[in-house]
Amino acid sequence: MVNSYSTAIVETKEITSDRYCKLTLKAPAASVKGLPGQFVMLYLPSEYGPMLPRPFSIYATDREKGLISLLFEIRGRGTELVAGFDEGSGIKLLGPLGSCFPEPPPGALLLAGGLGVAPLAFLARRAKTPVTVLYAVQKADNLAFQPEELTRPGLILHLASEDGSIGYEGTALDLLAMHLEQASALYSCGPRKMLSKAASMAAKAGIECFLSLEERMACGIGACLGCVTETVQGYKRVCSDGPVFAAGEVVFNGKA
Amino acid sequence: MVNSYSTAIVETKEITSDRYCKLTLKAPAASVKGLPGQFVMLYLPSEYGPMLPRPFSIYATDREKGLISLLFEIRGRGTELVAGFDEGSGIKLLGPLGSCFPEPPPGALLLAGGLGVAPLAFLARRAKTPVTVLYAVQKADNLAFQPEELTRPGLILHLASEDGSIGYEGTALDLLAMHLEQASALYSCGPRKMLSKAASMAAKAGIECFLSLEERMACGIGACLGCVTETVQGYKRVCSDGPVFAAGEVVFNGKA
Amino acid sequence: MEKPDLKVNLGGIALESPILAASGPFGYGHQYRELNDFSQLGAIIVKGVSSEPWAGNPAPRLAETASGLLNSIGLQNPGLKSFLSDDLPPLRDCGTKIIVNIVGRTIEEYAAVASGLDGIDGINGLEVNISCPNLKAGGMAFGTDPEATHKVVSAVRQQTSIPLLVKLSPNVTDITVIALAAEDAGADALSLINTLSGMTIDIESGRPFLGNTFGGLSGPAILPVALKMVWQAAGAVKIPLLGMGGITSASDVVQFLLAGASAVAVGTGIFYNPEIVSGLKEGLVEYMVRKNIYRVEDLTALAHRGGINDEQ
Amino acid sequence: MEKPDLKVNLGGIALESPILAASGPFGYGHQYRELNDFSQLGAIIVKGVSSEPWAGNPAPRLAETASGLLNSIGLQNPGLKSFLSDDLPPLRDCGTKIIVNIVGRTIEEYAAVASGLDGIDGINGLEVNISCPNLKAGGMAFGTDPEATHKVVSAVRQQTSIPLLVKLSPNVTDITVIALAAEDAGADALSLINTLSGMTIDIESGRPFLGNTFGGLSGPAILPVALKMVWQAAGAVKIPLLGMGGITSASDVVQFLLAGASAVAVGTGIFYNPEIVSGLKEGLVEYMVRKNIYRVEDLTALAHRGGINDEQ
Ligand SMILES: Cc1cc2nc3c(=O)[nH]c(=O)nc-3n(C[C@H](O)[C@H](O)[C@H](O)COP(=O)(O)OP(=O)(O)OC[C@H]3O[C@@H](n4cnc5c(N)ncnc54)[C@H](O)[C@@H]3O)c2cc1C
Ligand SMILES: Cc1cc2nc3c(=O)[nH]c(=O)nc-3n(C[C@H](O)[C@H](O)[C@H](O)COP(=O)(O)OP(=O)(O)OC[C@H]3O[C@@H](n4cnc5c(N)ncnc54)[C@H](O)[C@@H]3O)c2cc1C
Ligand SMILES: Cc1cc2nc3c(=O)[nH]c(=O)nc-3n(C[C@H](O)[C@H](O)[C@H](O)COP(=O)(O)O)c2cc1C
Ligand SMILES: Cc1cc2nc3c(=O)[nH]c(=O)nc-3n(C[C@H](O)[C@H](O)[C@H](O)COP(=O)(O)O)c2cc1C
Ligand code: FES
Ligand code: FES
Repeated sequence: MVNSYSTAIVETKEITSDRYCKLTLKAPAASVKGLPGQFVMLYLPSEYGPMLPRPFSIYATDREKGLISLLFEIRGRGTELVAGFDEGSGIKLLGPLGSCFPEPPPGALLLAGGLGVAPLAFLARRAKTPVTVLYAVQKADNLAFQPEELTRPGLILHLASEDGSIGYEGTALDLLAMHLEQASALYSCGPRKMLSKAASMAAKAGIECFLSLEERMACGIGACLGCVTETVQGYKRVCSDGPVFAAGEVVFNGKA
Repeated sequence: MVNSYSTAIVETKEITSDRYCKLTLKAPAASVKGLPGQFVMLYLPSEYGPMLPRPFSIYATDREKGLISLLFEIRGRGTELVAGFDEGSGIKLLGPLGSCFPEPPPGALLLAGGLGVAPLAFLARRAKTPVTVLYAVQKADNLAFQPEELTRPGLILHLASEDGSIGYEGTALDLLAMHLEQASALYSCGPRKMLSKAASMAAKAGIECFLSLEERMACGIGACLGCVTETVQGYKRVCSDGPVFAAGEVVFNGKA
Repeated sequence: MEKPDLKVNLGGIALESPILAASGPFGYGHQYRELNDFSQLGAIIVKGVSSEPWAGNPAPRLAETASGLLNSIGLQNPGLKSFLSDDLPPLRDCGTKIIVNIVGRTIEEYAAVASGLDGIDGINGLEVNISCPNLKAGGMAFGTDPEATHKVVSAVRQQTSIPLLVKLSPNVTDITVIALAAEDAGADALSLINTLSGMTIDIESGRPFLGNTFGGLSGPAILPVALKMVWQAAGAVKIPLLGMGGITSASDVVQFLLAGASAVAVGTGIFYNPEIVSGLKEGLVEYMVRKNIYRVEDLTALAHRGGINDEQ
Repeated sequence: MEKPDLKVNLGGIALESPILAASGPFGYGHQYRELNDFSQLGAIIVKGVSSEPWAGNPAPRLAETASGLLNSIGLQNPGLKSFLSDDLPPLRDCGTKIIVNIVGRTIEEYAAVASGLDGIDGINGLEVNISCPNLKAGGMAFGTDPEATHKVVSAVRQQTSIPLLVKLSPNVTDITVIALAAEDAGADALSLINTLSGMTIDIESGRPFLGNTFGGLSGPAILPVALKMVWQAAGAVKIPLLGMGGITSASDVVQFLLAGASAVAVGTGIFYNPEIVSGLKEGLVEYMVRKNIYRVEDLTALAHRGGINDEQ
């Protein structure tokens, strides 16, 4: 696969509650080729000083208009700068990169902790079968998008919040426990600790499980060996062997 | 003197020929206290990565409105970022700093090479006596302001350009040679090599001469000893012993 | 809520705060007093003082690099006598402890400054600078050799009973060897790091940019190197460490403490923000409260002891 | 107008361009071939290869710092056999010279890789990495001691007649001592610098961030240090130098040449801009034309010879 490095144009930008940014970019190649679970690298212009590119999962695409959307939390210098781009400005983009989720079987559960919802929302929209999305946040304010944004026939969305301010009062894992019995498979993205526990729950339930992992990245294309995660076959690159891994492959090692 | 560090607000910004920027800042303390020859340090926000503050001479003040104007060339990362500030945004400023020109005697010559014109234009406007400004650039495009901007009764402005595209065809030193005979004193700012030659011409003509020097700065207030220039009394700080020095003090050492 | 206790004892110097002003950037303190409340500082370490006046290096002496600063001041200073008569008196009442950075070209010169400062009112500590990269003789030449380190520190130790910090150079193969030599020779604490030796070239003239060709690199660029050396020294010596190199935020301060420093100093950071001192202190307090750690001493070297366990 | 001649001879390797890909960031080249025209490169230096496969260090392996990057990859690599069968063949026709970076934990391991690569078609040079800071044994342990340097380089030299570059560590008191040892043991050229040893601490967990505690610092932050070491080595040895450390612009390239490098390599810079290679070359040509210097060789070490005289 040829990696495409090009200039994407900021089409629209929405910032909610000062913390979340939904960025829609004109990036025809990425929009046509991008699959759920894949990500792109955004490059910060050198006027801000040398900075590594930042990886973001594809949250949505509009293949007809050649658009991709990213949904991210503003956490540090990189995301602040990205969120500061004006509509109409250009930003260098590499991608789509990495592996994608396999097509979910009917009745699959998609479990999202926090911003892990981005690739799963994309998967839920694209999937051809009925799926259930479980999206857990700390409190209602932390919802990164309006639930109405994520609808299609056959898609069920359950929310949870730790303080009960929206949806079920509890954690992502509580929500999972409630729905696991009926599930045909589990697809998950979120904090590593959550993934580790979700993976063992899926294993106990005897269903297939796929996880999307995160690691610090430099090249994003499998060259530098910087983004590895431990697997049963040794270290694998999250950027090019992943980010989506079969849960059975991943060695969690008690490390969160 | 108490150094004042405060937030200045960008009042207006004009960028001419992509290379020069005139920035007017709301900075009441600096505007009231600032004297010709003094400068301010502008601090770049940390979102751009750590960067030393940049020194700029005061080009004009409006004491009633509490404004100061700076006139600078966009040369590198710092001046690019400063020129990128939107009107209404805040920028940290330290100053006014450094020494000022003494009041020029009637018939003084103010010799400016390139952007060295900034402090001299301020001096020419403030001076209470007739003075002649000699302003030399490489070509007409390099004029950092419209000659009309620099008028007051008793102020004469002569322009020169190396390619003859505006004013007299020649260098700053050619212009100086033409006017030196009638001069009562010389005040100059510009490239070091020009200053060195202008100083010897003034010495030969037997007139007083004051020079405004530039050096890389870090603190801007005389603490770090980073900005020294060689003088007959040893190394002196350009930021706090200068930037204005009596020409006789400065050791040029053949270094330009 | 408990109020964090910021007091630390740095080799016999009792400090009200673990955040100090590093030697050099603050000069002798005068200029920055107007911009900072010095009583927020644990101490100010004044610029290097030699027995006789030093002229320093030719201009230019400063060059900005990526997230860093090269300087080749060359320890320009008015000499001991003038320091005592002109610079020290106004500092005495600025509300913070005073540590004097001392330099020399020979062991005798170091000893002379130390003896000249011994017993002087208001001086709470000496910092023996054996690590300045901007000198032809002395300075770093001592700090890169364990035997020379031992000799110079012993000589200074004999001249004074004031608490002695020894300031180490990062331009060495193994910082622990030098750290141990300084400890053995009687240092009460170690300061690290001084600047990394570096240079920059002006591609227009094709010549080294700095008048002195080489300069010392400071600022955020060197923080990872400084932090590692503090970590290593903490594992090697028993005396307390004053960590520095590139500090510009409270999070940087915390990193140095976790790595093994008892206190930290900020140098180049003051150039980026002339009011940095109080912000660092506030940020440290905020962190300590958030992490339920109420004594700075408990932060020191915590990263060697398994880190913070704040899981519910 | 004359066209600048970019050809250089690097210790017996004839290069079409003085800009190379540094060992590591480019891996074995595959991924970046799609983004760069490798024929623009003087050579690609592939990631370290050991005689047996190496697993590398635990995650996380990367941390961004101010204008720098800490990495603790730990030389993960598939080993000599797999390199020869899988990685080398596709590289052979990518239009540039190939230099293989070799690593070992013992002298025997270095010798084994060298002998395994000797006489293999398409390999134009070996770069002996005695400077990786991410290994417990071997790596930097060799590169910080002149005798060990001499031994390992001699051992490799005996195994092969391919041009040998020796890659030096900046984590030493005096780079010239190591440079001279490598030259004396038969190196045809020297590569410098490898990464500076450093670390970063996660203040939330209170523990070192990298899985391996320490990492190697690269990127623009280290450029002034790298440049100085190239300058010093240029004054000490007669063999040509390959300069690297923080290059991201043509002006950086020029600085290294002026300081004494015959050619340069770009590493971390590729992360900031995956198409950096061609821009650097264009910028260098532009500079040479502007300065009326038509052979790269004439730029090398020019700063030692009084700089550029282009006054009218
Ligand atoms: C494959 C992949 C896909 C991602 N997709 C998304 C997404 O869709 N939405 C989203 O909000 N974020 C996503 N991330 C995380 C995102 O890349 C980081 O939040 C971002 O790089 C932070 O940059 P910064 O400069 O703002 O923060 P920094 O200043 O670099 O760091 C700020 C904080 O974020 C943490 N952080 C930084 N980088 C990472 C990382 N790679 N993984 C985890 N924590 C990190 C740091 O520990 C620190 O606490 C993804 C990461 C990967 C690897
Ligand atoms: C007291 C004082 C007053 C000044 N007043 C003015 C003014 O009124 N108008 C104006 O245009 N400039 C003025 N300057 C110069 C101005 O400060 C620099 O142009 C500016 O700092 C460059 O910043 P930069 O980040 O854009 O450039 P950099 O990226 O730092 O450098 C770009 C180029 O500018 C040169 N340069 C950088 N700093 C200086 C410096 N301090 N002196 C000389 N050359 C430098 C560099 O060699 C390089 O070629 C003054 C400097 C001083 C010391
Ligand atoms: C302009 C300047 C002058 C310095 N002068 C001295 C000095 O006189 N004595 C000394 O021991 N260190 C001196 N240093 C080194 C600093 O004290 C400090 O060790 C180093 O800069 C690293 O810290 P920083 O990155 O916070 O600046 C100087 C540093 C700078 C930037
Ligand atoms: C991710 C990464 C991996 C590296 N791997 C190697 C290696 O395998 N062998 C080696 O000799 N140097 C390795 N290096 C060091 C670089 O080749 C180079 O010497 C150093 O990074 C400085 O140059 P730079 O700042 O341009 O990256 C690596 C550097 C990085 C950043
Ligand atoms: S980021 Fe380089 S291999 Fe994954
Ligand atoms: S800039 Fe610090 S003394 Fe002048």
